[in-house]
Amino acid sequence: MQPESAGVISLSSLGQATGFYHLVLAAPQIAKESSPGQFVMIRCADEQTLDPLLLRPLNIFRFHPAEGRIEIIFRVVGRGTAWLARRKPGDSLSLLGPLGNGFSSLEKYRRLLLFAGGTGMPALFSLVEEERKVGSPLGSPTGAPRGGHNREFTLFYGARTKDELVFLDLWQAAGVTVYTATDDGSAGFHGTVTKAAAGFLPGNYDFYCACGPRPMLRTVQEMMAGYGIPGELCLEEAMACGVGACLGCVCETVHGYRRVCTDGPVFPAGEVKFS
Amino acid sequence: MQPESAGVISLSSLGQATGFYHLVLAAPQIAKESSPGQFVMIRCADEQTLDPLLLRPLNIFRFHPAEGRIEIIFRVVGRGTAWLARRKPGDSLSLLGPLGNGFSSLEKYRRLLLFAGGTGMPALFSLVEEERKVGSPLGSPTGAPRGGHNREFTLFYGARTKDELVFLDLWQAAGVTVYTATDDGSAGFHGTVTKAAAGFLPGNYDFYCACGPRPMLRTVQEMMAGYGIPGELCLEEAMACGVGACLGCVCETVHGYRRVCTDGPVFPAGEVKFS
Amino acid sequence: MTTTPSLETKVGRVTLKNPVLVASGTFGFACEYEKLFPISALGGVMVTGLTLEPRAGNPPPRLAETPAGLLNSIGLQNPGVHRFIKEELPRLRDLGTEIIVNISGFTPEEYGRLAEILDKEPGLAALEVNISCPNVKEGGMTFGVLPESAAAVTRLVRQNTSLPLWVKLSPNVTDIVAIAQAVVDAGADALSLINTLSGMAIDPDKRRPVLGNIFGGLSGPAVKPVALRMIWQVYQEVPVPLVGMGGITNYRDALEFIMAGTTAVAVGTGLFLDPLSPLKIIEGLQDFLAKHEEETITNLIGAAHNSEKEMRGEKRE
Amino acid sequence: MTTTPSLETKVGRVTLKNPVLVASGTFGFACEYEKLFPISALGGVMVTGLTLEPRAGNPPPRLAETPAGLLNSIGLQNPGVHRFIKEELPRLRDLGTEIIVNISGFTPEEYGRLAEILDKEPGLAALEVNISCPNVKEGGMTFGVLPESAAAVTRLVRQNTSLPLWVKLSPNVTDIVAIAQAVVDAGADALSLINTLSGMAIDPDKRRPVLGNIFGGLSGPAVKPVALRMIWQVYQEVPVPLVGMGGITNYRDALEFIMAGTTAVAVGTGLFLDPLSPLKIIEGLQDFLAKHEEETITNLIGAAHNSEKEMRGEKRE
Ligand SMILES: Cc1cc2nc3c(=O)[nH]c(=O)nc-3n(C[C@H](O)[C@H](O)[C@H](O)COP(=O)(O)OP(=O)(O)OC[C@H]3O[C@@H](n4cnc5c(N)ncnc54)[C@H](O)[C@@H]3O)c2cc1C
Ligand SMILES: Cc1cc2nc3c(=O)[nH]c(=O)nc-3n(C[C@H](O)[C@H](O)[C@H](O)COP(=O)(O)OP(=O)(O)OC[C@H]3O[C@@H](n4cnc5c(N)ncnc54)[C@H](O)[C@@H]3O)c2cc1C
Ligand SMILES: Cc1cc2nc3c(=O)[nH]c(=O)nc-3n(C[C@H](O)[C@H](O)[C@H](O)COP(=O)(O)O)c2cc1C
Ligand SMILES: Cc1cc2nc3c(=O)[nH]c(=O)nc-3n(C[C@H](O)[C@H](O)[C@H](O)COP(=O)(O)O)c2cc1C
Ligand code: FES
Ligand code: FES
Repeated sequence: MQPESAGVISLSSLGQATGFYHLVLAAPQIAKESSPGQFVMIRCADEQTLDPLLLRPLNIFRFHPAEGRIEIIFRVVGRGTAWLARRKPGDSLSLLGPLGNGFSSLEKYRRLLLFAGGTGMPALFSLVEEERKVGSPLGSPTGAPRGGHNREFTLFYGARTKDELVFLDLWQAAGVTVYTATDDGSAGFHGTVTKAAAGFLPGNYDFYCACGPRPMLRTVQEMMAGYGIPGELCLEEAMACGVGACLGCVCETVHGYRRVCTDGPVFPAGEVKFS
Repeated sequence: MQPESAGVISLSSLGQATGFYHLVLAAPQIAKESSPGQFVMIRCADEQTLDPLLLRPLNIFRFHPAEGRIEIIFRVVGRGTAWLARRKPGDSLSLLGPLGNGFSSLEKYRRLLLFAGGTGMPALFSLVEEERKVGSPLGSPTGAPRGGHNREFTLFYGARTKDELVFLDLWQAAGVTVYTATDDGSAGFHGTVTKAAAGFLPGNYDFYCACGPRPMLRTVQEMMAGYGIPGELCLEEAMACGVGACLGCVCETVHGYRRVCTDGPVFPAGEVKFS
Repeated sequence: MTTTPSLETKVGRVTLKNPVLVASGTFGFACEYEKLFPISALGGVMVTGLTLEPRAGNPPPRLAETPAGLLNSIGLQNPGVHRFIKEELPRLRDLGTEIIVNISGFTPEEYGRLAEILDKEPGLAALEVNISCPNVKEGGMTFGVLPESAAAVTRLVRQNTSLPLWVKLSPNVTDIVAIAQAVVDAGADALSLINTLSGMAIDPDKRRPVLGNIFGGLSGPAVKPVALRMIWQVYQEVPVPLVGMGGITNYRDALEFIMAGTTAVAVGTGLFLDPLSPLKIIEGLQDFLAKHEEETITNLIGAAHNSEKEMRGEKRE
Repeated sequence: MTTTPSLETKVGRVTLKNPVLVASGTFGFACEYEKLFPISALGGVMVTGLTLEPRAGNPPPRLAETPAGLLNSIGLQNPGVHRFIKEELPRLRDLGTEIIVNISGFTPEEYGRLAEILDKEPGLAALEVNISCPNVKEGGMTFGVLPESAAAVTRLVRQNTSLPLWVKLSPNVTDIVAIAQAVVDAGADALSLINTLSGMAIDPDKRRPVLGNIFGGLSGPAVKPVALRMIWQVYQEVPVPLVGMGGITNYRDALEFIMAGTTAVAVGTGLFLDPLSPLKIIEGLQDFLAKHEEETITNLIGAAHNSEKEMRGEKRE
């Protein structure tokens, strides 16, 4: 974890209507240290302006230690992300990372269920890609899974509309069985990911990982608890320091308030309390 | 006077070391209404940021009603001007203008003395160019003066160093006799414009106009008062509204506090009190 | 919903066509902005602070930009109430919007006298009593920082006019609710808040204060959280209409104030970022109401307090 | 000038290698930032506010970004003084910088007890007494807003320790000088100012306050003008060293505070923009001194007051 000045390698819109962007950065140190489920904080403002003040936390979608690159998917929701969407290749950004406590090792599990909602997708992809990387020299999941393990992943991926279901090809290339759901029914199941998943459950799953909006996580948590399947949730909370110092980003857990930025963002599902 | 969204036509550095830039804007309404000595206010910050908060006042260097363009020369001194220097052709800027009370008519005078210091030059050039435009269809001062009048201008132009003496060719093209002075002696007289001018005075001058830093204006005012030559001073003061409403930009005059933005920025030299 | 939502709002006896005013001291006597947009589109104009006698104001520099804020030390430069009545008021009456006259005095009697003089003038919607002036009798602390002096000023003004009284509170106090309660008890019909926070800036190169007057009043987006907190507190304890200001630059800011409890809002420093911002705010409020199928802006006044009541289990039936 | 300028400064009995500290509550117990830079480069560390018993803090959300500012409602989450001493203090002692322990209580006795406990611990440079806590006995108003309660707390702490006492003042008061004077009379060796301004934010879409606790403390660049004004006023009236904080993000901000009268400064919210900012500030101060041929930073303390004296004709001989 350190501050790193990162160069923008590419920035592309994933469809005007979606507000989603795909950002590729040269950040060798961060790329080297990253693990799935970690995030970076990016200063999304001109150097000399004091507004917006805080760095923006964004999950690491992919990290490539050999190439010294990381990739991010973000959606424009406010002025920070709008500023970020205006960057150009060659611009440099102030980053802090990698931050947080990512997903724990999947070693013990064979059949995994993933729940992704909107911009919660990137964190889960990093998990799968890292898994599939093992044994692959380049690490890009092209073609069938080449990982040393024969873990099976099933993804339930929800978004508001078809166009917001991004990088489905990468998921497929990683050998993940993907079920989609959209709020407007424009692709896959018409409804929430949890409703979409309900038909397939309990299935034969050992573990699950979920990342997405709070209401989704809460429903997933409830549902999976009902089936007795353990899992992990990747949370979001407004952040200031990102390193565990300010105690601003806490969420409620069975152990009391815990810091999303350092104790999380990934927590054992059973520990998180949604109030 | 109105808000106008202006397109950047070109922005060029006038020498890295100087921090001076030349900005050409498409601003048809402002170009149409401008008169010499007026200024615009430009929002020098991303649309969604609130810092820096205020618009930046900048003098109009040249205005071209027929082409719908205005030109500005500015120096990077802080974050607003630094932001402005990063604009690209095609960007659009929020302007308010033209503002202020420019130079009064020169009709009565034949031999004029001009004193420009640093970024005070643009305001004076607009005055000369407007004068020279009369009778010229395009209004660009190419070659000898083509104005209907045979007014004579002598300019004393001071800067910190040679490279900051910008657009001397335009002045010469406008048929102005130019004497330069630099603080470091790298061009022209080694010292201030006022000291440079002292050798030529009182001369046969009817009137003078001066624009530049406060200490320069004060010395010019004193010196010219000594010779009994009347003139006008173009002032700067921190501004908020730019339209005369907030009373924030006042300077001291023999008539009490007057607003630089609307009562000025050009004042009869005899009225200004430097404390 | 088929009818267009209504922006009309009532600050006590004063009906405003919409809740967006412009704040005293930032809009002059309206003539400057007349060239930029139709003033009649505004809910009202709070004119620059007037005193009994003309005042030259403070020495320049009078402005300092701060992070997302502005310090000013204008010092109440104004032509005095008499010239105002002669030279400005006739024009103001014809603007087609409500005119609220902001008054300041250096003794309670001056406030009273100003009220008496303005009471005779037709066409005023209300007096806004600026109690952030230094109390020269009591050694310079402003009237607005002690409940007793704030009430004394209000009482004297009340005795001298039947015009609606909006007392404008200073935020530079330990207990805003105590002051608010005191001036309401003394006859205020409504409260304006907040005036500027006392602040300063230093120029490290010159090694001296930026402002000629050393101290100035901080306004603009920087102070918005403080304004909202004070409005929230006063709304909970003091049952009069509130007019909110302090850092409003867009319709979402205006909504924050209204939901915190104000019946109307005023844009001050926001004008300097964008002189058309009051019009854009009016438009933004209109669109927000339409989008959320609210019939009237008055439904939103204090709306953010409901969630608190709900959290405390005091759900409204 | 050939020698490098000195940044050493003395807050009363406490010698700091340079005047740049980190503010309480923003730096945890230093372990988080240890990975990012050598803590020993700092003038000192003000550790997160401690209470007698462990505290869970306020419900989330605890943060809201505001224009150039930050609202927080952490609510003093901390492990309590005993666990601090056992688990954190040994490591802190070895950081190679001055450790200032920030303490908070809900009764004057709690403050006294904290002082008594910490007095026995070696390796502390000073206690910073945070009097911005709600006074539970007196109905929730914070100790820091009334001279009497502020003095009472200070006196009890003074009686229980011989450590240097820095009392940290709340800016949410009418008369900061009165509070400053009261705590100095009660035994404070130095004053820290300012703590956060009370504020709030509302989410207009959700129609409710952003913070779980409704109110929060405003920090960051937005509050800098208020901090400077209070420091200026206290410096003029109360003859003790001041430690300044409130919106410092770069060396020029630090210079503003020092020239307004502080002997040292602390960076809080500025860390969140750039965790290395304290180091950059130290460097910037060093360069400024060199450029202006000042031998020591202490020459600049209160320097901006000289211009005022000059303006008043009180030129120093
Ligand atoms: C650990 C973590 C990982 C994240 N990963 C991603 C990611 O991979 N891709 C992505 O698009 N987004 C991600 N987010 C959310 C992202 O941080 C916010 O969308 C961003 O900070 C908004 O900044 P803004 O200036 O554009 O919006 P603002 O103008 O600040 O706010 C716009 C809206 O977003 C909300 N918001 C602001 N900050 C946050 C925040 N920190 N978390 C959640 N909501 C916020 C506000 O309440 C407001 O409604 C992540 C957040 C966290 C905490
Ligand atoms: C009527 C008028 C016409 C002007 N015309 C020109 C011009 O043609 N070309 C040009 O380069 N500059 C001109 N200026 C000065 C220009 O406005 C400032 O340089 C600019 O506002 C600085 O903004 P900034 O954000 O870059 O600097 P800031 O970060 O705001 O400040 C940097 C430094 O500039 C000083 N400063 C800030 N605002 C002003 C101001 N309004 N006036 C004077 N000093 C200021 C500050 O005190 C500080 O020392 C003019 C100013 C006025 C009032
Ligand atoms: C330049 C300026 C002048 C002001 N003059 C007055 C005044 O004369 N009377 C008054 O009551 N308030 C005055 N104010 C305070 C504003 O009316 C308003 O209360 C304050 O600025 C907060 O709102 P804002 O952040 O939208 O500007 C002035 C503010 C500014 C910026
Ligand atoms: C997240 C956060 C937590 C804080 N916790 C404390 C605290 O425990 N004790 C205290 O005295 N001040 C606390 N403060 C106040 C800071 O120490 C500092 O006084 C204030 O933030 C102003 O400085 P700044 O603008 O540099 O942050 C806290 C501030 C923040 C932002
Ligand atoms: S953001 Fe500061 S502790 Fe998590
Ligand atoms: S800048 Fe407002 S009156 Fe001149």
